[in-house]
Amino acid sequence: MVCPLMGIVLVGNLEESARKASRWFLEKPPIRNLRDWAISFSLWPVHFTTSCCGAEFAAASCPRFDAERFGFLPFLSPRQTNLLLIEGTLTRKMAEAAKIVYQQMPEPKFVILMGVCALDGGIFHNSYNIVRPHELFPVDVFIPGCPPRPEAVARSIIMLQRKVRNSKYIWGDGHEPKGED
Amino acid sequence: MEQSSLTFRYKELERAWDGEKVYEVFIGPQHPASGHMRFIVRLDGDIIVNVEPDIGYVHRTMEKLAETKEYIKSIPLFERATIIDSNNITLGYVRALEKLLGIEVPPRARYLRTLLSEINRIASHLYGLGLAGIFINHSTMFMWGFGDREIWLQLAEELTGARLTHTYSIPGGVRSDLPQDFKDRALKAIRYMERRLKDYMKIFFNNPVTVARYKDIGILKKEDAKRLGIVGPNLRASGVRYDARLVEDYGAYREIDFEVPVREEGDALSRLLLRIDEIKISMDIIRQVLEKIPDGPILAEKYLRLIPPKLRKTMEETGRVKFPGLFASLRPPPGEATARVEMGHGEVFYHIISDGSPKPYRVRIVTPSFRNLLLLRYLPVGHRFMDFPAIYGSVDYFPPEADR
Amino acid sequence: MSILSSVKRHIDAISTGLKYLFASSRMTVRYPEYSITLRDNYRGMIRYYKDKCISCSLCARICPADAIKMYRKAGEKKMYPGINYQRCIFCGFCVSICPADALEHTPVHDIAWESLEEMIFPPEEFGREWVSPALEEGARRVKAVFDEKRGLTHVPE
Amino acid sequence: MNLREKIEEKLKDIATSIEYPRPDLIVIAVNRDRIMEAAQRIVELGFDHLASVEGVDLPKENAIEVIYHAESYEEELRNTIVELKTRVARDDPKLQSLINVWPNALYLERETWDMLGVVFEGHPELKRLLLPPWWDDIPPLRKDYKVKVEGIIVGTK
Repeated sequence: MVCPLMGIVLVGNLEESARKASRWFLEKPPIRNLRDWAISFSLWPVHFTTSCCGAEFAAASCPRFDAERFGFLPFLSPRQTNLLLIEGTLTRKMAEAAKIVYQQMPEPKFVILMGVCALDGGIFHNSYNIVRPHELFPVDVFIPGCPPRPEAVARSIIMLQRKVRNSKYIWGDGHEPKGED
Repeated sequence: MEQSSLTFRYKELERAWDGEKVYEVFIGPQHPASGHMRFIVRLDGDIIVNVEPDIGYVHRTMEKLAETKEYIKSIPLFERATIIDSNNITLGYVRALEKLLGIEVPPRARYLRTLLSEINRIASHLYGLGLAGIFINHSTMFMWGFGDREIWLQLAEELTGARLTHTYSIPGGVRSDLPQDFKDRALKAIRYMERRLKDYMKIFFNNPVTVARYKDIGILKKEDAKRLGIVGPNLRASGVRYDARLVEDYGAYREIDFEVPVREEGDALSRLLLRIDEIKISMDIIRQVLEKIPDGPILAEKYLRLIPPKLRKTMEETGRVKFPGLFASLRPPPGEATARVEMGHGEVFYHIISDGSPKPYRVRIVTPSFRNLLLLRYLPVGHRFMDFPAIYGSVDYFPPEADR
Repeated sequence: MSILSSVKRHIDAISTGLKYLFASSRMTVRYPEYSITLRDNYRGMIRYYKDKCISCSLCARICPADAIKMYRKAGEKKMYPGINYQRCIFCGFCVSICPADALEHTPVHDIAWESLEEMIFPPEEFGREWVSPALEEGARRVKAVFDEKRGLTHVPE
Repeated sequence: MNLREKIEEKLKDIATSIEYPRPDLIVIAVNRDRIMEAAQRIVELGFDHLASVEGVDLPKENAIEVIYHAESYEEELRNTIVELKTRVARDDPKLQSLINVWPNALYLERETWDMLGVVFEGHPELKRLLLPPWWDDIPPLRKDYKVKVEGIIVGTK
């Protein structure tokens, strides 16, 4: 019997082969479903407050709305997180930091844009100092509102969980920030 | 005061440091505190010799955008500077605009503005106290502060229709009347909060762990507070009895008895305790407002006349104000006006210059956090590094407000 | 602080914590299963009634975020408003200024989208009825109640 | 002697004009080389800190007006704001820094430099404050820095 792994593993260098093998392993249906289920309940956003929507983001993870029920726990270091939540306006100066934070996050990683300032600028749409985050990152969910209600934040988490569980994201693809400024 | 004491010996505030022994720690802009701000802290061993706040991460160019928008559109614009305290920050702009337009506000509207301002102040203080708790890793205080804040947000939502961005005060009045059961609900909330504040004292403010972290840290002397032009609770905790509510005639504060709390110590703990005192005073003001609020219109007669009778009828039924079409292009006469309003964080200052067109020629806004920024540079010098979060927490700095 | 008073305060703090451990006052709304009913005056998603609209364009003129635009079909004179939820800040100025009551807030504000294109509503789609996705999925409605002992609680309607 | 008389007596020899546009506002205009002297005299009257420093661009008159708003914590003075203003040339905007007179001008003047390009001589740290450090355009609060303004009408087919 020929191991199905043979064709994948026994080409290229060792590092490459190991990565291929792990991907093959993780994409196999029962494991893949388990993996997606586990990821969907451990969406850890990085504590990266870009603007005033942070007040509602905080309210979402506080007693009344308690987003931790979804396995959604704000975490301090980008190295241990997999979700970047842009909370409101992203200014040009902050965009530099956002890109660095995003690059530091391990895969798989997701982006939620919260508030209209992050979508199309909102009331600041003609300001000279803001950027549109969807031009920098691949975005999964957009939340309208200024600021959105904590329920809307919870809704976005549920939507992202469903997206993850339906295996809609592609592993290791399109995770480099786009654009320069 | 003597001239010499006012001279700002800018370099002397910071200890002279030896280039070789000092190292720099960069905090932020992604940091566990409120975020969106960077500090460049220079340390000699564990002692802070210099802090350089690097702000501008949330600079959204409000002053420029205000010049491109009609007057009324700037109300939601400036509101976004401090959404946790939104009625207070817009009230300053609305007051300055009313001075330019020469409008008198009906008494009921003034009382309603006061009511929402005080609800906002409590919510803003609870936000600040919650953050002050998490800065020293006291997550109970954080959860309590943010949890109890929801009560006041719920009250504000019932009054205005939005959780944070109320856009409530408009030139000549307010946008909606008191809901039927509001008084009853507000009084319940106040009674709950009064009991709850005692538990706050036990679990946080009298807790020896907290006291050890906050007491005698970051002392701001009365003279220095005056010299640096500090505003708000940070100023009053240093013994200066100054509050824009006493200064500017806005809202119903002239008709209400209230004390402005003052503390003498000027350290971080007294700055926090002063906010507790202010919450108590604010609840007292809300009680008085609900007691004394007069009947009558909530929009100035001048604008009420412009609304068609059919709409005026629906206005009375729903309690929500319809705008006259004139609001889309308000034209104040040429001139200038200033206004000061006391926010939760301190005094906000507006200066509007009008040239007679529907858009302002220049709007200047100086927010309390921007003025208190000097504290973050002045207070931590000489302290240990881990006192820095405590000092930052006690100042109640809100970056979007400072950067505008 | 003397040692005695310090010990007393430690005990105070711990006993307060224990008190809330046993007599907890939970205020959490378990969102997708329960949904808070917002009041009628809540400024949520905006609904447009085309039959009432008089094409005065005041809503577009007062919109602070330039979210409402007047859509004019080629060859037609009348214009109708459409909204861009990528920008709407829910200030409600358009609803307040509308002289014909053609715009109305709905108490729905827990919507999120997966793409930006879905968020622009020309006049034809601006009139759609909004339903909270949680209620669609069968959430139970709760309302906020103030309680002197427990602060904010939520009871089913 | 009330405040207005005091101010007039103190400043009549250096002020080009003293106006009272509102009950709570005193506007004093001076020439740009007398600004330090005028500020010192205002401080002697008790207005010991600044509420704001702002610049107003006046392209028609080829000038930038720099306005200082001084206020006081004293009970008898706190109801009034003293506005001290002066004009500097638009192409060479230089002004003496008042940081030694009003210490909290530190960030306020720095912001005015950032936003309008007014150089305050003697200010210890004129560097970018709110704008990104790599900003190389003209200062944004000048009137010739234009931001996009959108119309309200969208044409469709």
